Amino acid sequence: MTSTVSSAPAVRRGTAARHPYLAALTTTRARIGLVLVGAVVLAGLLAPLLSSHAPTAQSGRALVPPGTGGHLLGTDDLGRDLLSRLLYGIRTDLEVIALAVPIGALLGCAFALLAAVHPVLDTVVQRAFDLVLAFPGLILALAVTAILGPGRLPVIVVITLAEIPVFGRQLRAGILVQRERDYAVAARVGGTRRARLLIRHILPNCADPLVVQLAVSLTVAVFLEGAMSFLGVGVRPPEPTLGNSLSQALPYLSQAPYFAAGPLLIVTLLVLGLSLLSEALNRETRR
Amino acid sequence: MTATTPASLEPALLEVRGLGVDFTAPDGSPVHGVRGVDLTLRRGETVAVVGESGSGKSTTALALMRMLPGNGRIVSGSVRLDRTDLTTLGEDELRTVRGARIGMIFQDPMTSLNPVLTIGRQLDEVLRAHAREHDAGHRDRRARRRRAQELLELVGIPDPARRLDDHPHQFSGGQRQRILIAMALANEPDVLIADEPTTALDATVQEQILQLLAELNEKTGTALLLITHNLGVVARSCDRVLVMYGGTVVEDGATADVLGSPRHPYSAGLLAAVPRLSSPSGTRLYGIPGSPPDLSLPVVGCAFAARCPSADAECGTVPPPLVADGGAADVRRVACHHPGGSGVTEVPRRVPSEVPVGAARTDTVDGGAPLLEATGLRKEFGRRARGGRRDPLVAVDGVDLRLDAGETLGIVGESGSGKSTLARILVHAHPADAGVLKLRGSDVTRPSRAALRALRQEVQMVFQDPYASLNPRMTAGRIIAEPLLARGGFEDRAARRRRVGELLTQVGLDPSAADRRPRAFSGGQRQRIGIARALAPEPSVLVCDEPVAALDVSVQAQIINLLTDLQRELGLALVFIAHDLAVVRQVSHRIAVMRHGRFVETGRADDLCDSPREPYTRALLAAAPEPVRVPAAA
Amino acid sequence: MGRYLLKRIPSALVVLVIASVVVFGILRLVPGDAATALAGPDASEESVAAIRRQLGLDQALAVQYVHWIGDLLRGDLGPSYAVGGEVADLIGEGFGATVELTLGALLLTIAIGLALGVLGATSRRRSVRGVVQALTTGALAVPPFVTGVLLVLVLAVGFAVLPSGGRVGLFEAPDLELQYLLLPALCLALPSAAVVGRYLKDSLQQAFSEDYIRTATAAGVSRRRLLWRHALPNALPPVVTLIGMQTGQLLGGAVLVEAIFAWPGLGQLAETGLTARDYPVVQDLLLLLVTVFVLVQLLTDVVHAWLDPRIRWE
Amino acid sequence: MRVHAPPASPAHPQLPSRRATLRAAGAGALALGATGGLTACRSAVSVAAGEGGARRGGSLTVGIHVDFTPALLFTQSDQALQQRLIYNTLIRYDEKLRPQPELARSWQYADDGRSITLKLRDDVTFHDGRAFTADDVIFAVENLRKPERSAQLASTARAVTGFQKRGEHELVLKLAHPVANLFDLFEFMIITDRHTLDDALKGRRLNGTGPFRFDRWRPGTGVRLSRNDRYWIPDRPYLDSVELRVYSHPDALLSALRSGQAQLSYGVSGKHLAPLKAAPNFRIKRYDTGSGAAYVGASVGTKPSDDKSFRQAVAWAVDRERVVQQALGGYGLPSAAPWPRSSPAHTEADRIHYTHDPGKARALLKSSGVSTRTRVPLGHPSQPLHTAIAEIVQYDLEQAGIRTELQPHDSATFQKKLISGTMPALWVNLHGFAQVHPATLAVSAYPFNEAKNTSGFRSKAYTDAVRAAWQQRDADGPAAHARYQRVSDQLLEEAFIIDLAIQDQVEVAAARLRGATLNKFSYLSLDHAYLA
Repeated sequence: MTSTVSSAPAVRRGTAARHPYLAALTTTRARIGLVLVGAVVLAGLLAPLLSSHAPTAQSGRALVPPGTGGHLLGTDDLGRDLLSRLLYGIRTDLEVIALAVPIGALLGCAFALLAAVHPVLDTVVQRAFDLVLAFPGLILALAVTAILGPGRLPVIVVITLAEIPVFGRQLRAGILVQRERDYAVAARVGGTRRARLLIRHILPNCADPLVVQLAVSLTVAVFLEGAMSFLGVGVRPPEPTLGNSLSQALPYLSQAPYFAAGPLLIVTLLVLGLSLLSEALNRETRR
Repeated sequence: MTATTPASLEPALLEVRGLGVDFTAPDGSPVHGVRGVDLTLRRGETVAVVGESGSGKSTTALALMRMLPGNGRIVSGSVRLDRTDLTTLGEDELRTVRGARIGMIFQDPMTSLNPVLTIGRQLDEVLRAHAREHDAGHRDRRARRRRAQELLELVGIPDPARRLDDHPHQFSGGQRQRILIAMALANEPDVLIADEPTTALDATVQEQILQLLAELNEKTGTALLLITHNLGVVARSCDRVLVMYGGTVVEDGATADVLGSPRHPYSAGLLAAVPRLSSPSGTRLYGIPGSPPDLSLPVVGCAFAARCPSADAECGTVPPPLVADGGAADVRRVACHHPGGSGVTEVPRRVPSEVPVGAARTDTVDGGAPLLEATGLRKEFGRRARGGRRDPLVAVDGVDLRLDAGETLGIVGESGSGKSTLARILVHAHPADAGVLKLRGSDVTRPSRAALRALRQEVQMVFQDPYASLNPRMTAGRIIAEPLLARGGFEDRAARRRRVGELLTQVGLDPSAADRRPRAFSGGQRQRIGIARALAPEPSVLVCDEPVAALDVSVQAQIINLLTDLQRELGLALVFIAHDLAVVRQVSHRIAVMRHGRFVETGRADDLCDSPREPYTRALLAAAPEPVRVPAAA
Repeated sequence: MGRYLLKRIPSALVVLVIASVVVFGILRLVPGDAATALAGPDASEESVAAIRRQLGLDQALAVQYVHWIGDLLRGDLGPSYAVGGEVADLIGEGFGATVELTLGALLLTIAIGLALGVLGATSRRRSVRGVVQALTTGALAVPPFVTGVLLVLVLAVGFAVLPSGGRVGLFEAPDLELQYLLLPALCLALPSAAVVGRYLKDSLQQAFSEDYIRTATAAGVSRRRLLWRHALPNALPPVVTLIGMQTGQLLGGAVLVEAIFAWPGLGQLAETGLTARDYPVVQDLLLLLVTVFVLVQLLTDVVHAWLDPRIRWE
Repeated sequence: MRVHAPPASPAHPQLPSRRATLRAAGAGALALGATGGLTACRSAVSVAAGEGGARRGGSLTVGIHVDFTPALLFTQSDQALQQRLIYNTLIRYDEKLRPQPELARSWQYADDGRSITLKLRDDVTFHDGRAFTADDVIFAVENLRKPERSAQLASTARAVTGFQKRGEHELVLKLAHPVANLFDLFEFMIITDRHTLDDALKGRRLNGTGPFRFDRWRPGTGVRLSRNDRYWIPDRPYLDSVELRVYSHPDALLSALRSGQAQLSYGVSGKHLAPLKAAPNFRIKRYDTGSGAAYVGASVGTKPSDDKSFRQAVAWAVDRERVVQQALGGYGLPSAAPWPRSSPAHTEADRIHYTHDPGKARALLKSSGVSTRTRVPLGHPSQPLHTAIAEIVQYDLEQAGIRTELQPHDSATFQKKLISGTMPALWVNLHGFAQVHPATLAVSAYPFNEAKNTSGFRSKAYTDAVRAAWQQRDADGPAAHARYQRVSDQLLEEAFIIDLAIQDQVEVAAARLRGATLNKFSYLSLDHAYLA
């Protein structure tokens, strides 16, 4: 072998070798996003430490402005401490969303993988996705809540249902493209079995848009929770959520604007942070 | 070869001096794409810029038009067109130059036309863009349409009046390149820059396009700057040639001189690396060792020093200037401390003795049952034509082939001939619709799961595109280990790792490469990984689908040599598929010429090339451009 | 084109048939039925039973389903249980309003999305791109029900330039109707517009990096024409698909916006119908919405094919 | 048509000029930017505000939070404003529940209480021109007796056993027994055209004798009515047209009022009233008849609410004042008894029979020995008001040592549980029918029904008390009051329905609207209403 190149492969310097997600997370955009999301998540996690009142304790002094009587953000119309409700609300939202969106994503991906197995299954799965997409989300939310009764479960079910076709379709499209790629054919020719090919070879290559979608879906979930609370079918009272805090505050918007300010700010920051993250990921993975 | 006119007599139309282009890498560091390039183009002249990928030739072309991508900028030098410095023009003035004074055509005709606009619209857009500068009324839509029609006629599109209303996808690749040429010529520019205009095209079409360019050059007097990596194309059509390497011009002179007696070791090596159609089967190719320089690193000394056989200490520290080398000052320049001293012209052209068919393996079945045998293979793809009628595309249409152990069968064909589909049928990536495929005499056309697994051990494949065929998310080691896992017997991690290391060494890579992902490797290195993967199950048949088509000439030789070496060492039977007859001849024992899904001619490699029977084979042979007419001119 | 459509119709029909079963099933799963809802809080069980008999709810589910589908196929939507009146009238009334709202929102989505996308992708000024970015993110970050309430507070209550809610009917007073429509449509459109804008921006940037743009630039085509005549036609087809999907979102989101702006559309009807367990109303309405969604998808495909000549031929 | 109308809405003529300018500027900018070419057209804002002024004429928009539901035409539903606009009733109660003539000119209750003779007006015609006769009354009563009409006063209507016509305009109703709340029926029962009943139930054509003709019902939008020129009260009504317009979301209703789009509403919740209180161009009027009462119900068949002490502990534990202030926005009356101040059964002693006394509640719990280990389910409808009350109740009970778990249900599900008697141990809801004759509550409001109620409570003492109050003709004498007291005593002692607060009926009206009144069943009367 005369002309071998055993050394000095043309390794590109510096960042090139890093994983694109890591690279994405070091951009300014993503850092701001991380800080925003991190701060909100932390506030939720540390709710018991940060708040001096129980979120459901009613002091008897309704709608006091911020700073009075040990209520840093004031109280709501039933005399509950707004700061505690806000912090615990974040917690509830996070719990619901952190459960629902990944479940939706996983189920969606599972269906998409199923669809990749056989054309008949593909048709079935596709029609099922169409069906879920065709149902107007909030009407679905009303129906699901009517069936299951108000509480966390219907919120989780609705978010999950809404996310399944979103992820499923995206992954299905990705698989269709990726499995015709040379590397997939190569793996097949190399003897890799179908399941392994799908999961170990193709899936990682379809992951980029899914990761971006995950961030987008989290924001959608925040809204969905809020919208359901607004329509009165959200999480069970007296448990606070960002959505029901907001809709509870809306009648007092002109009378006690501080009531709505907290949840609105948090929702905005959370969504802003997540969109910044998704954009950063999107940019980096498209390179 | 037209003699070059003395420079003093005619003023330069386009004069580039000391052009430097920097790019900003994603991490913010500068990459010097082009450094100190000088180039002169006179009216009516045809000049070639030759180099491999990363040499800076395309960057130079784009910089002339100030069309560098967002992260690139001109950092030094000037580009004068009739004494106007283009590097200082404003965006609007520049627009009056683009298309009107300088036209440009690009490498890939498939993507360079706007897919959603009709050809007529696109020509109209181009004419309209400069309607104001033309006194003749291109302002009138009907006048423009007439002109568009003329242009299509000029570049040889039949029935131009009707075809103006067609969309790009309704044209073949060659036709699209003609249309692009028509667009570039629409406003009668003085200079036409053609950036790899024929690279994406088949040899026969390439021939037509080159002819067209030559004709137009003659007819319209447009100066042509031809950017290419193909020395054959240069030899065929250019007055002068610049050889670029690592962002600089390393040699510059009349085509006949440079190709006839290259003075720079790189030019010489490049020339030597080009497979010659005239070389008989079994000729070993010369490859320049190593890979092109990393432009993001500062270049100290000669960029080629690391790969140069005659480099010394000076080459590693002092950059050689581009200076006149002998003869007339303006005609021939070389940037080398030791011009002409490389010794590559005396490349050992070893002609190994023919490998007797079936003799490479001792375990060949007696009675001459071939290793792989196919009869009447057929493959259709469902396709819906206009109006929804079913119109299946027959990709492979009754192919018979046999392959003996240790033998190399070359398959040559142009794009769309069905050769890649055939390759995929042979490795069972696609099932055949009809026909019989036998391995060692047993029918494997429709294998059971178990049989298929056994088959995967026997028949492996090397893919064309070293970028697409490696999973970007896996390390080289995992990619190579994947068939080992599938095969079984390597459940032990350490054993697997050892075997991967062996395979990497076998294909000429360091075992440490196993931990890196594909994007850390160059094209040639990736192809080596691909070969290692194919070797992992210890196959007896290796199907190589255009294994070198995506590689630079100098690297191409390395890979081909690797394949032939491996074949000899392991006694592999090879199916070598390519569009380049010259390459195929040198590696193959037998050659099959494929067209429209059928084998039109099959025969011993040398016989087929020296005395083709079929007209199509002859056309293919005629279309392959040779870099130098007389190979032994040096 | 006809064949292209024909090919898609069977699968659309399948979706509709399954949808009808699902719709029917979902409603029967909901606890409480039309009779109890209709009888009121102080009704006796005798009243409930009488009403149940009157409505035919004492029949087997399969019978009820067959009756429903049979009537539907004959074009007879029948009377509403609880809301009163004929279902056809109810839905007709609400459908017009919802379609008007959705179309208004769609137009705004397209207009705003186009503006955001084009400016974001092509403006050479950093500040403009920054503003576009901020607007896009902002529109996505504020929940629509808050946007709605704020819009009303500022523009209807504070400055009293636009009505706070309600509707007069497009054909009765088109000039007034537009003023009624503006706020709800805007509120509904903003998030979608941001999504479309962002996607279009990416799509345009992608188009601008394509070879054919390089070809046109090299031919001296001006920036403006590059954008409108070359890049945009290529960037649009995927955006059209997205807008098709967004139309579904708009229809769904209308429920919320209709509540905020007292817009008498299907969302309100659905909510009332569901609360009252008015099966015919909710069933027909959901099926209608599914049909609309399916049709919009078909339409999207057609527009996509029309914009992208390659599809028609392959 | 005004050109470039700066929408200086006539609803706010006294606005300072700076603000007006600002608004005009805002309007201009917005109209230019948003409605484009339509800037020269009418403004929806100023038109909706109406043209005020004269006593006669004008058009009124009433904001309603629940759409007109034709199927519920004969039931007491959440939204009954249109009843007395399109139709008439036989009588009309005054403030003290004394019947006043409407379609019935006069009446004669037989001494034995077994019949009543009605003399009807002979100058009344339906909107389609047909004359009103005794047959229309007979039809109305018979119609209400049908179970599918689900009329709350069906039991009263069923007490009418026969009819005897004396000419076209005199009618004798035979009664099974003396009926104390007979005039509730006459107040409640609208006289509809018997020939167009089906159309009425479908909301297509509502033919009555009332001051306004039915023009059109647009589902989701509301009902449009126009002046009945042949109304039997001469020169009435003043208004040319009335529109009942649906704003189902409370914020939307509030916005409509504040922006002058609607001039009258009875559907604004106490919480939402705060921004209107300060507005000078609105008048807020409270009717002490109440519009319903918030209560905690207890299932006597379920642990731990089977224990009377537990139920009484609940009654002591809840801070009724806080319910009024925080859930009702201050518009209500804390009361342990169901009766509003206007009711003959109302006494101050009953009202404060239970007050907020957690200590007493704890003591009761302790003495009863009821286990408070487990969480007690507390059902409630998922509407915001009910939820807020439930949250307050939950918190207060917890202070008294009763831990509860809220179980929200959407209203249809809740109603099903209510009727079928499958409520959890405790629930929160609102009830009506305390504003009229006290007997009506016990015979017509399901929670209080002596024969069968949600709580599953039955006792002879209660049944006797109720029957005694109902089956007599005296409604307001001292004997009657004593009988009412018996009912109240039973209710307070047994505490299966624990009343918390009477919710005020609140009227929000533009200052220039005069003369709108409600009857006891929340039928709006605009006979004498006008826009100043």
